[in-house]
Amino acid sequence: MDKRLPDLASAVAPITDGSVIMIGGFGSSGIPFGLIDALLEQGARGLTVISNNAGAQETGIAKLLKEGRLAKVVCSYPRSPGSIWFERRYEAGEIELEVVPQGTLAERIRAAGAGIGGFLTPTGYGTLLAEGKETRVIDGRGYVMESPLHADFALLRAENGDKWGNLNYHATARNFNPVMACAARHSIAEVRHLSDEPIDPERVVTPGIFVHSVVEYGVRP
Amino acid sequence: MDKRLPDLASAVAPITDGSVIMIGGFGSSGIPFGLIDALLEQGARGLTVISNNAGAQETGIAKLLKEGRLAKVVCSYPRSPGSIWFERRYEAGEIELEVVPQGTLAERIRAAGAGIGGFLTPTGYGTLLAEGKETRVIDGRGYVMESPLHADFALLRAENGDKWGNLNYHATARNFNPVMACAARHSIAEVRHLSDEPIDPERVVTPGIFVHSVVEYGVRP
Amino acid sequence: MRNLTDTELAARVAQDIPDGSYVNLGIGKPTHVSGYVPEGREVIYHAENGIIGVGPTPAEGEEDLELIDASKRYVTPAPGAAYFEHADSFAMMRGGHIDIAVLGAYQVAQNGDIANWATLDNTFPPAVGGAMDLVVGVPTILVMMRHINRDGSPKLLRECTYPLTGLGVVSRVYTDLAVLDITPAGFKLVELTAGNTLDEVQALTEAKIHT
Amino acid sequence: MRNLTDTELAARVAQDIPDGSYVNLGIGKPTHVSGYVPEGREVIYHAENGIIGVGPTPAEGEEDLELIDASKRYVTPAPGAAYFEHADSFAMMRGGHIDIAVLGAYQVAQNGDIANWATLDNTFPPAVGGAMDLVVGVPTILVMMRHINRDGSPKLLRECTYPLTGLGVVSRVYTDLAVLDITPAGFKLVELTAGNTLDEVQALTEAKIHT
Repeated sequence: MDKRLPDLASAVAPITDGSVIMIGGFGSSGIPFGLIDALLEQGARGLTVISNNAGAQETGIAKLLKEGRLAKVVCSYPRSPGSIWFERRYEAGEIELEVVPQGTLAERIRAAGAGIGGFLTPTGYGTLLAEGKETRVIDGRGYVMESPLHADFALLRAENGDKWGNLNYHATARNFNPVMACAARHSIAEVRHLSDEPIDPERVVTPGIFVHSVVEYGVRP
Repeated sequence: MDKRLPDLASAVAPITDGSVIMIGGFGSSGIPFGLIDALLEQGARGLTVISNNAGAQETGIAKLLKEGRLAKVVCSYPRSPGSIWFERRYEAGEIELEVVPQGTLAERIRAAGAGIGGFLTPTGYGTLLAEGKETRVIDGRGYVMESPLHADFALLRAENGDKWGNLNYHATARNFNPVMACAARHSIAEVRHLSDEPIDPERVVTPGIFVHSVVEYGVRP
Repeated sequence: MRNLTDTELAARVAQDIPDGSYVNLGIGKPTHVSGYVPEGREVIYHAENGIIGVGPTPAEGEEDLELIDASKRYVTPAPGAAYFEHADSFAMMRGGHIDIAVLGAYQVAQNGDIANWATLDNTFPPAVGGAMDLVVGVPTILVMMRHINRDGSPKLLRECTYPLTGLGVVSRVYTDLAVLDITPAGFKLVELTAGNTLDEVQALTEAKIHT
Repeated sequence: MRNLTDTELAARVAQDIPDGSYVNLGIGKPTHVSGYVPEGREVIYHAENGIIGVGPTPAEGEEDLELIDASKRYVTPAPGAAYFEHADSFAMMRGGHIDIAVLGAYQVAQNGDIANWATLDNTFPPAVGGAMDLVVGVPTILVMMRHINRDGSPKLLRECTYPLTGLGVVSRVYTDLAVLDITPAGFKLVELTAGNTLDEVQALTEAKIHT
């Protein structure tokens, strides 16, 4: 078993027009910048991106927005300082936006990876973001029923990877990467160090069973 | 902040009659034998124990059963080779038993720790263990609604601990310990090594926020 | 009228953070509270992006570009820190493990409702982040904000007019003019910024202030 | 009648485990399958108690008492192994990430129903373990068992009479007498143990065997 690929282009080659793609990262930390650039080069369009943010300035997801590759974004915080391309596409009505509270976003992604068909969360109960959703009150506390969020692909950023696809992360670059790895049909990781030796089993954060290909990309932003 | 306690007896002192107690472990691995012995000594009775197994021979939970301290067990696999004290109490009608599929047990415990009010799992749909439970069919797949499982106390076994209550584990002794740590009002860990130095933040498995006291118990079974 | 500066307000909130507590500081002004917690108290700060035990800002040139807090500021790990992923981070928040959250707000109502994520301006794309998870999960929600808007309109209301973040969740509000608890009866005065009178503050508050 | 021994049966199942697959072996006889997978195939074994990449049994005296599989046997980590906790382990199972599970069974019905956790004997305390999670989560469920009970009664049935573990989940059944697929039409013969005839095997099978 060897999940290593020689370059970013091979890693993103399976992505097709209209794919649903999870992209790890929070702020500028843990974003797979190399894979996003390769995806831009690859040319797929009409994509749905599930990610915490929608990019800033001309980096990461902002590039995909600038080039008009996205049909929809599912985010908790699309509007950040410098998220000019998101704002431009949104104001022009060129992209669909689904805003999800951050914890619900993480939990919906986890549910997809864990085979859970739905869950009751207190988050958002009684607010605009629960409108049209099933709710119930248990022991005096209100809950909203939320559904799993699946994806065709996940683009991940990790610190170390091995040929079995095992991954671990650096500091707060972990964020959404592990949970997204489990929720996509095909998960692709760019890693800072790709080793011939296996990662110590105690230090694996994302077991290789969740990862379909690994490619080395040494740059740390 | 210093969550270290000098001995097992101090650690289990807050447990009262009728408490609901989660106990980590699977088979003979990751069981907090020291804390269980201390609990036996401490004398609390009428306890509900939530654990994967119900003890074997004269060790661990089997001792609590032998001494008549338990009113109820919630387990996925109470009957193991040598689970004589469980079988004896069960046959005599002296304890209540709730059998939960193992993954549902882990997920119900996780839900309690994560503030989730309930979840839909395909596990057990159409079987005896779903009788009387709410079910629904989504995209042709059947699901059972399961509720969170809370506890007053959790007794945990870890490899390393520090004064902030951070923990990590050894090999398959991890099992139910991390998820139980999050679901109890008061979690108590016995650790093989208790250090003055903090555990490397990358190697923490259970952050100290989930752990209320830590006590050194050097024996590895 | 005497208005606390942002720095004075952060210092005032910091007085109420007890030793040994686990605290989440919202983005923006609340992040400054940690700088003013009195000496001798050990407070452990959680950032939603996967660290508990947020330490001081690194020295210039020593920043780790992949070690940030929820405001995207560079941070360091404090002793006893831990890293974890997002689903676990929000389990920590929603599951009631964090003791206190300090948040900014557009509006707070006398029943403890809070609005801090969206206005009525529909041309502005919405962004909610982690605020809705914090307010349902953390037992003590402290709000720090200006008492009134720039245009003079009140932010302490009988009912919020902006979309809600959470219902009946706020414990206490710290403004430049006063500190107020949320009680079953509504806003209750804890203290006035020295030099202000209740009448002056009431005049800038839509809801009734009880004493 | 020619009956495969337990060893021969494990070896037969092992032939059908492809290179590169992630496999969970149920407790009891299925655990022996890993010893017979043909040379040159890398198969990664998952144990529900928190390890993926289960390696061989350790040499005597080198056992790690806290490194066991779901059958509570001492194991070693294979290269590329990882440890994790129980909620994650069952996410792996229930979430469809494992390719194949090999399970024992009391009964299998022609529609793929399986009963392997409880009998009709109510004096015997029930114990379900992880079987219900495996059968709903793993896309390919292989059952290995004796074709008939010790008393001669059939285990391959029109309908299960024992409490079910899962509904319509079994892909293929390997017995000492034959290998049978579950198809929309019911049991379909894949092969007979050399020396047996279809008539002989059908006579020991309650449900119809299609060819």
